[in-house]
Amino acid sequence: MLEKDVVYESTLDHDFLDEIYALPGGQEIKKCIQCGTCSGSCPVGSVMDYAPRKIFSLIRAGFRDEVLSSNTIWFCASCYTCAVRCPKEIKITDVMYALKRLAVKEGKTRGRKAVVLSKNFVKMVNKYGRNHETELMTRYILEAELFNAFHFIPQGWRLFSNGRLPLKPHRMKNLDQLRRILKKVDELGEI
Amino acid sequence: MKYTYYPGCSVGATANLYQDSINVVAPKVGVELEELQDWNCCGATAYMSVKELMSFAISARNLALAEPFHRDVVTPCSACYLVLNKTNHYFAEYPELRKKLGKALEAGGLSYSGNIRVRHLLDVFVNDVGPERLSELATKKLAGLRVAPYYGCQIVRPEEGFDDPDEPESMDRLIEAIGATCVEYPMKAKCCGASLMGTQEKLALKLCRELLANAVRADAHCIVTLCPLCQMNLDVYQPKVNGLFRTKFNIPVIYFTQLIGLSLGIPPRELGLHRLAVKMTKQMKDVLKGA
Amino acid sequence: MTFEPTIVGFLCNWCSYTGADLAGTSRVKYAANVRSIRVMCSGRVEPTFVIKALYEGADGVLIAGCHPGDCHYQEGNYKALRRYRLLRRVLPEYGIEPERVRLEWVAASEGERFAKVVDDFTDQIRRLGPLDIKESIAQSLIDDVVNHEEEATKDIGDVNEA
Amino acid sequence: MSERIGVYVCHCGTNIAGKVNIDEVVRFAEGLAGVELVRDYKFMCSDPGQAMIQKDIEGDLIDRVVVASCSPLMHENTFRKVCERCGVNPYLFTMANIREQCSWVHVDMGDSTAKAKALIAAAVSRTKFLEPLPKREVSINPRTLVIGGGIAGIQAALDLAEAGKEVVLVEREPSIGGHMAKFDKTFPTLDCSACILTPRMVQVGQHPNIKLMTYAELDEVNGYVGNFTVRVRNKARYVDPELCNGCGMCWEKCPGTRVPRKGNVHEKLSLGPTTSIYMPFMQAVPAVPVIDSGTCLYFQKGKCRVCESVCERTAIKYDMEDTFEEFEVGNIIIATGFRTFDPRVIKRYGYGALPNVMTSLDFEIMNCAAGSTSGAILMADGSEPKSIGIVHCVGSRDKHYNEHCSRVCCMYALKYAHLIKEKTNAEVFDFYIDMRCFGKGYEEFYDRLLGEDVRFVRGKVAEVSNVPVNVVEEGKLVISVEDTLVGVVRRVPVDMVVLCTGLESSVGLAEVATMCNVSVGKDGFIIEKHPKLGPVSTATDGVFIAGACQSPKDIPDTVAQASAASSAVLSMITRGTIEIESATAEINEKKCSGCRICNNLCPYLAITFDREKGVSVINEALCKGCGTCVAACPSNAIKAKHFANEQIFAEIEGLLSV
Repeated sequence: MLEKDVVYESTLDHDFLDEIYALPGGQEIKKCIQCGTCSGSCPVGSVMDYAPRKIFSLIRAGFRDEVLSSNTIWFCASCYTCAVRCPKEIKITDVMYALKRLAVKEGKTRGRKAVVLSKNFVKMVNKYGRNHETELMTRYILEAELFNAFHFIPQGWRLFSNGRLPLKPHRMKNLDQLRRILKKVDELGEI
Repeated sequence: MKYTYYPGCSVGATANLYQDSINVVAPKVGVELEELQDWNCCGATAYMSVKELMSFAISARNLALAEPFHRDVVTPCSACYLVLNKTNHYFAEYPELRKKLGKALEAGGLSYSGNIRVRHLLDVFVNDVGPERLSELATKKLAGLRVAPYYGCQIVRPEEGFDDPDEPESMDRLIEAIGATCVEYPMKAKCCGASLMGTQEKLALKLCRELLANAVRADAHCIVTLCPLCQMNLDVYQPKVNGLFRTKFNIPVIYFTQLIGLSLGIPPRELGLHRLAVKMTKQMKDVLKGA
Repeated sequence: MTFEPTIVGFLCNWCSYTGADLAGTSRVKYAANVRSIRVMCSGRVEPTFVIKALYEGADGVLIAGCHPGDCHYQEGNYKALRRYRLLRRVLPEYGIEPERVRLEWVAASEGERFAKVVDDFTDQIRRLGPLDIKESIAQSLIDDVVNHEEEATKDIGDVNEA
Repeated sequence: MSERIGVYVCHCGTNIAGKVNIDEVVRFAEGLAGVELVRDYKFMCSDPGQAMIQKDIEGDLIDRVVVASCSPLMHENTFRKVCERCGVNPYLFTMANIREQCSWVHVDMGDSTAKAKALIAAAVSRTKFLEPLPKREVSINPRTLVIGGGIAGIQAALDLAEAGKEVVLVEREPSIGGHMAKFDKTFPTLDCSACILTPRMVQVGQHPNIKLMTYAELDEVNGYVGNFTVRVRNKARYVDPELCNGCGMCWEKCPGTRVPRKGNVHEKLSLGPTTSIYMPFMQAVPAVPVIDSGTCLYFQKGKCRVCESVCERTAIKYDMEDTFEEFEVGNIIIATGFRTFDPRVIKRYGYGALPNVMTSLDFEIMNCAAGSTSGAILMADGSEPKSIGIVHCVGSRDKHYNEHCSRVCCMYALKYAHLIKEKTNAEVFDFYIDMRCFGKGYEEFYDRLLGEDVRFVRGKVAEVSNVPVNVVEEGKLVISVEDTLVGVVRRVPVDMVVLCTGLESSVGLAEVATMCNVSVGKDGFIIEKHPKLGPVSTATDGVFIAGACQSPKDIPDTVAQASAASSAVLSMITRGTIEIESATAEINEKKCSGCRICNNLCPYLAITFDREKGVSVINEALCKGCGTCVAACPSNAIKAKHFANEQIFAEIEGLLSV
């Protein structure tokens, strides 16, 4: 891995930086001065494979696999603390989103529970137009935490017993319109 | 003061106690909320992680639906607020995105020209109703109640919002206006872990522990918040924090609208306070009674 | 092929021309459609210059001066603003889209902004398409604005509007 | 028309030739009406380039000149001089800017070439209509105004005064000395700031050629190079400097409080007396106190007058009012210095909210031997700190505040680290992004500090908080930062935090700049004439700049620039006269209807009404040629020389002929 051998240029992806740069919100990424404000401000930075600053230096150097397979992008809780503090106004959270999508696209998401949650969330929205929290949780647990399912029972019960876990989803009416919009986006292609 | 109301998915479920309180409190302070007909989910953070343009498109549908009414869109949920607002900002900022969104909406027979302002319910309470008016309306001042004002992250970030991203204070003013005391709470804009509670539970629990610990250390009777996810994490998962870290937190986490409701003399049940996972403590009830 | 408009720019010597030079020294790239004329002050730009340019074949005219309060000649830019507003009001009466004329404030330090203004304006004119006006129209337009000049020198409201 | 125009197309190496097809442009220009000959050359501004033009004029081949090269702001003067040298009126020359506004900004060679053609056609077309204009010369008043009495203003004033020229030095504070007077030591030599500054301040105060005006502000500037009239407002100091002998009795007895006496050590920081009547610091020049009317008991409550009763020289004058003085000066040097960034807006650093978080300026004052702590480094409660964190880049290199690097902070941070090590036993943590030690002896100073056991951490501080997460952090300030070299997030508990605040342009600089007709950049600092070749002059002749009003600077650079500015002024004074633009406006009496619209439009009051003739008249000496009146004249009676209607029309036609 990284530290153990000399890294040969031929193993790096030199277009990776430009690829990220081309994404919406990625424009400022080349301006990073590696000050570490992002990592120092990140509430979950300590458990990330690489804190945000290092992600940027890895992108810059062309460590494509390391970045896309890192847990960093899935641990980002979208709290935007780094983004509002970044002295270069890099939209770090947006970059993290972009990396998530790239990782999904390239199938580098094995074992990433956040992906399961996100994908199921999208399913919910596409199905009902709205999120149905009860079904979302159930689906997520079945897919990602089957062996831990018992673990979720107390919280589920606390919600249910207080009337906070409705069994029926709220559906929107004009689902057809929403789907037409989504279909159009599909044709247009992602940005 | 009339607004287009965008409730978001959570207040129909895990945050229904928030909606309960909004239903009774908003009319009393002169805030008229007309629900946006047939709104759809804003996409939250999860949609954005998988599909970007689609995420903006579903979010934009709501804005397009709201535009004919020429009123500010108001939402009680921080995530909805952030996402709708971000869509609005990016719609203005990136012409390419604007073009594509226009085409997508057109496919649904809709159009959006970018003229809708998206606001959080707190913003409306602070800047349209105002602390002075609330103070007049509050028949039952909450003197003696010590409150940890917790804003969470998304309400004050990332776009230039109505409050400081590191040290917000707008809700503090409301709390003080109805007679309660804000304790020093430096964690007020730190992250609760949000959806990581589902996927990286230990990590999220650790963040929640810090939030709870600081409120308790500051001798607060309750934490007041304005975000459905923050409330759920701190409230529903509080016993779990206790289990994992061998702590004994027992601090109610309520919505700011519930707190205001109490000061208006509305019975706790109507405010949805009975739905809390961590019930109002005796100490808190005593203070309220004494107030 | 897309329509490539020709645009005449009137730049004040102190702020906007210097700003445009700065775009050059900083090698900021922008559309080649704007061809500039240097005047000492945006206040020198007579409506007749603008009409002349439109008549001679320009599809749009950009006037750029110092930001309000920064005019090298104290308040020439305010005068430019008055004339600009007058012009914008008169143009539609002759079937010319007022969007073909734009007044912008560009400071000597705003090279990037100059480039952005040019790109943006070029885009706008591209969308409006080519302009073709007859001499008779140009002449009566000139007469019209000259008659309004006195009005244009009257007091002015919010200068930040432009 | 019989004009014979020579067109010269410059390659500017590859700067133009790389993006503009020169051959094509030359062929095009040859076909333009009125063009006698077209030549191209690698560098038109070089001697051989100029000689080409000269030869063509002297050979009587041409009588008007167009040079297509860089911006006129760069070389218009160069080529005008060439014309003048060989007998062609310099106003019969036009420059086509095919570099800054063409080859440098467009990507496609075809586009650039087409635009270059249009610009040249416009220049040629305009040149046909140009008229020779007489030379205008004005004399230079040998007196100079220096604005700002910090080290830059002091240096410039002394240079000029020593050369025998009169100087008016205006300083808005009660004393000269500026920021340097607040420092104890200067980097990297650690020599005592007061020791090197005080003698110069005294020299300024006593110099017969310097009129020193402290507690005074620039109010108005009129005129032009060589002949400015400036008005200065003397703020009422309520002490008559003629009578006061600086004995100090007044502030010893004064019961008023300007700086709180009850606060903690950091709140009470001050260099001079904390009373309402005070001197900013004890070595003040002039050694005359000022009454702070905002806290003076007499001014606030109508009772007290203690200072008046103890002053043996009867120097206290409560009824003093602001007065105005006017001067004629030939040149102006702006030396207004800087202010330090106010870190209160970065709430996460806690300044103003958390005790023991201080700014660099607070820290300098605390370090100053003459200050309220006698130079001791203390915590707010008066005890000695056991650990101090120094935070770099506060308000610098940050798009939210100032994008620029403030240049001096790294070095003064190192100076602090050294002083702390010298004066206390505290552990020092220094949090930096990049250590910028560019000056003479600076890197060596860093090297020295590396050996002094300072703990350097590379990373911008994310936040300073007082929320502990473990026992060690209890009661401490905790600095959260990523140690970027190690790649871990660290929480460093310290007793005190010093924020190295960046440098911003001084308060009111924008107003001074407007008065003096110079521009400020988006960073808030004055824009120099040329970033490399004109660092002390500005776009306005006769207005020069020195020190941090141009950009953040350390003391050696400031002094160097001040001397450069004064030498530029001396060169003007020695020359005695200067040529000014001849492009003014002129009224045709026959056409003038006497409507007087133009009279009120002129910003320089150069237009008056001649009642006898019933027409408006322009005073050419006052006219600056903006052309506003020309544009406004309903009867077309005013002509802007060199920017006349027919000239601009011709330019428009040329521009659109391609």
